[in-house]
Amino acid sequence: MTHPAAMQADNESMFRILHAIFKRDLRVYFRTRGAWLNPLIFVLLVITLFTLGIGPDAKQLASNATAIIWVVALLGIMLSLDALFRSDYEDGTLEQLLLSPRPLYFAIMGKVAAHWLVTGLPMLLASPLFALMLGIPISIVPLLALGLFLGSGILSFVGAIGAAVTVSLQTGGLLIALIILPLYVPVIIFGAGLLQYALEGWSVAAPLMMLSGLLCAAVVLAPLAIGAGLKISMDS
Amino acid sequence: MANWQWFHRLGSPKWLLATLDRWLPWLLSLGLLMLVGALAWGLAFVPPDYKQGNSFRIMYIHVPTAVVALAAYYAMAIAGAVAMIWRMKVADMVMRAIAPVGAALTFLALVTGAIWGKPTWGAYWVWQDARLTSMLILFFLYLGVMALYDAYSDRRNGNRAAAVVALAGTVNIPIIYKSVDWWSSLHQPASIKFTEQSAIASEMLQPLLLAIIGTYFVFAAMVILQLRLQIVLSEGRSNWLAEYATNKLR
Amino acid sequence: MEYKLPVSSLAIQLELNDLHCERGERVLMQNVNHCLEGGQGLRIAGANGSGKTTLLRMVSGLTTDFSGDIRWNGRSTRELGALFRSQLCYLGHAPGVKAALTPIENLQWWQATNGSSAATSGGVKIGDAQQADHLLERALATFGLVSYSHTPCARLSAGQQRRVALARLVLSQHALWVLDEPFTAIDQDGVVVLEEMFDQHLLRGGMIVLTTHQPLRSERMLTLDLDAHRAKAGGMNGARSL
Amino acid sequence: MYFESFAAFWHMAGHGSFVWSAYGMSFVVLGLLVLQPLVRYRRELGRIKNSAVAVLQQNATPSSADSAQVEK
Repeated sequence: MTHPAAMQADNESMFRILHAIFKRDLRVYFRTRGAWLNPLIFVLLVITLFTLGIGPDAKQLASNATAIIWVVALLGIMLSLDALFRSDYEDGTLEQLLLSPRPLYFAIMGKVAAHWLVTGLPMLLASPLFALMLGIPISIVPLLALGLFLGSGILSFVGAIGAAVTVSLQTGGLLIALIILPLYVPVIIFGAGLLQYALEGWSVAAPLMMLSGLLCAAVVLAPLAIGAGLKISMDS
Repeated sequence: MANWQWFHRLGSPKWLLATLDRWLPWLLSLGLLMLVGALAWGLAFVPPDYKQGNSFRIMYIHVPTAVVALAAYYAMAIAGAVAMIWRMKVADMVMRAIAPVGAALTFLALVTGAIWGKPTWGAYWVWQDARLTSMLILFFLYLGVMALYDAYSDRRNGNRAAAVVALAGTVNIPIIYKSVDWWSSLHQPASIKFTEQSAIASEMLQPLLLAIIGTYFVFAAMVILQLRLQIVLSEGRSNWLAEYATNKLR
Repeated sequence: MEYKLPVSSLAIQLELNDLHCERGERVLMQNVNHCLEGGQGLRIAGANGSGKTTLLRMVSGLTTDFSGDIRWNGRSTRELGALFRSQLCYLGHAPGVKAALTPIENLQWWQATNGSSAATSGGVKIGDAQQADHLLERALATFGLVSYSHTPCARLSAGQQRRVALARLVLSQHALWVLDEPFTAIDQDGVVVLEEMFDQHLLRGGMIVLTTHQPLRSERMLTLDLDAHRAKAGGMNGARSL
Repeated sequence: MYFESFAAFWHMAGHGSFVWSAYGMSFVVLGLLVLQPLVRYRRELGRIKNSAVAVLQQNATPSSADSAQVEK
């Protein structure tokens, strides 16, 4: 068991499973277009609805833009999370994952990282469009994009905890929201704060560092909770 | 190695139920005595605050409920961790017993805070107060955990799933509190708080401390009440419980 | 089977000790005891709802809500954890096949996540790309999937998807196969292939635990009837005494 | 006692309605927290007792030896 060769294999197997799951999920996402396109369409749609509700006044739109962008992005990612483990649960691949001799922690990391990539990256790319729709000055767009990318990572990793504990339940979607939205409070505060600081012309170091710190913590800690949640969901 | 027997005995619901029955009346009466005493002291004997007048007396119920509600969430998460690490059935039940009590205390802290806000700020709800806002989020955290309990048809798995969420919430709570603090200072540099540290005179503080301790005792008694119910619900078919029930309801 | 090594040079043993499992208000099974040696198969029999699937999930470690213990070579499977799982190949009700991926991709990711690593395959490098490819081809050929190997599984029939799942057994170096209704949706030819594989696996000293309604020809298959381990009907907990 | 009269205590210089509603609310909620689990607990115990008695009677009918043991 503690044979040197076995130890070496353990180190390899962490990355082997992370890589295998990451690659597999990216493949699946790219073959099912909805996975990465639907959250983006959702965000654009809801931003449009907000504008219709607030009115065409550019000033008023801009003053609400930070909140709108972040709440909408958060909802879009949260809704996409319901499917994160559900298809694996239904087709039996989740069972295989839990029965793998290689560390579940890294499998989950690969899985959520793939989800982050396919939801966070389109948001990053579409951020100029968001800025255009809501009257945010173009000079702020790089910060908006960076903030959305970091933030969507936190949202994916933390939200996956909710997806993991509800995957075996019929009433998944709304329940995930009840469990996860309170945990999203820091993300929306620092994410919207980042934009607000940038708009005021203040140094954005503080909110940017907080977002990065939260992302690191989420990437390291969330897979533990997700793994525990998945094992419970499987145990029936 | 001193004496781990009590820890292992905790795993036995039968022993626990008997012990809880013994402790309950003492905890409940002691807690109520302290709480009623402290509240009477605070209501009738302490002079009014020079700025807020008599409305500050709401503090004696608001602050203890807020303090214990937060502590209760941590207690719930610790019980959840114990349940997960040592696979202890009783810890699951403790966790589930704390949730409704903690949620109710959070609700009370919110309501009394809102009532206190009216004479102090002229509005029932002011978002600038970071602590009330955090309290609201804590309330949502409790509701999320309880919603998860209810969603699972299997008691044991529901408890375990809720433990995971409670632990995640515990890690998050300090971050939430700090971020809400940061947020309120961003929007309102001159923060308004119910109680400035220096403004509390010691004669106002003494009944408050007593009220907090009393609330902890009452909280413990309420958790025991819920815990007894949880034990009876989940051990429904065991022989010792049937014996216990026949003795109890003679 | 030139790519298959002996499952284990050591004798393997699976013990079920005093298993007792309740679901809700109902005792699903009690006093389940059995000991299985390498080269033996165990077929779990019983009426619908007698807990066959639950028992398989208990053995695999997916279900933990039961009392009693399951031992692998004398050590509890719970304690062994990953060491036990590295010996285990499980096939459940759901095939564990991603519909968006082709059979070959499905087998590849499974080999990467659940397949044996270099350390557990007795020094032979399965990671060796050429040999791995060879093994994959063999797996696909065994179950007649070669012409579909680049078609997404979503376009395959239920039986073909089951065949993709079963093709893992060819890749598997695991000593213990736990199979829940492996013959479901499999045609007559498939049944023959599968039974042949079972025989080979048992001959090499492997172990199989399965549920099926299919009559099995191997004389190495023992039977555990769960109907005999059900709680007596009526009363709470069978017999209650104060 | 800080207040001069009971009426002054009740009135609290105009803040009475806030203070008393906060306290009233609190005691209602705390009271419910004590009563609700207590009532449910008694009810569950009663249910368990009844079903245990039913099983005893079922077991007691076939032979008198069993019932003698049960009474002890």
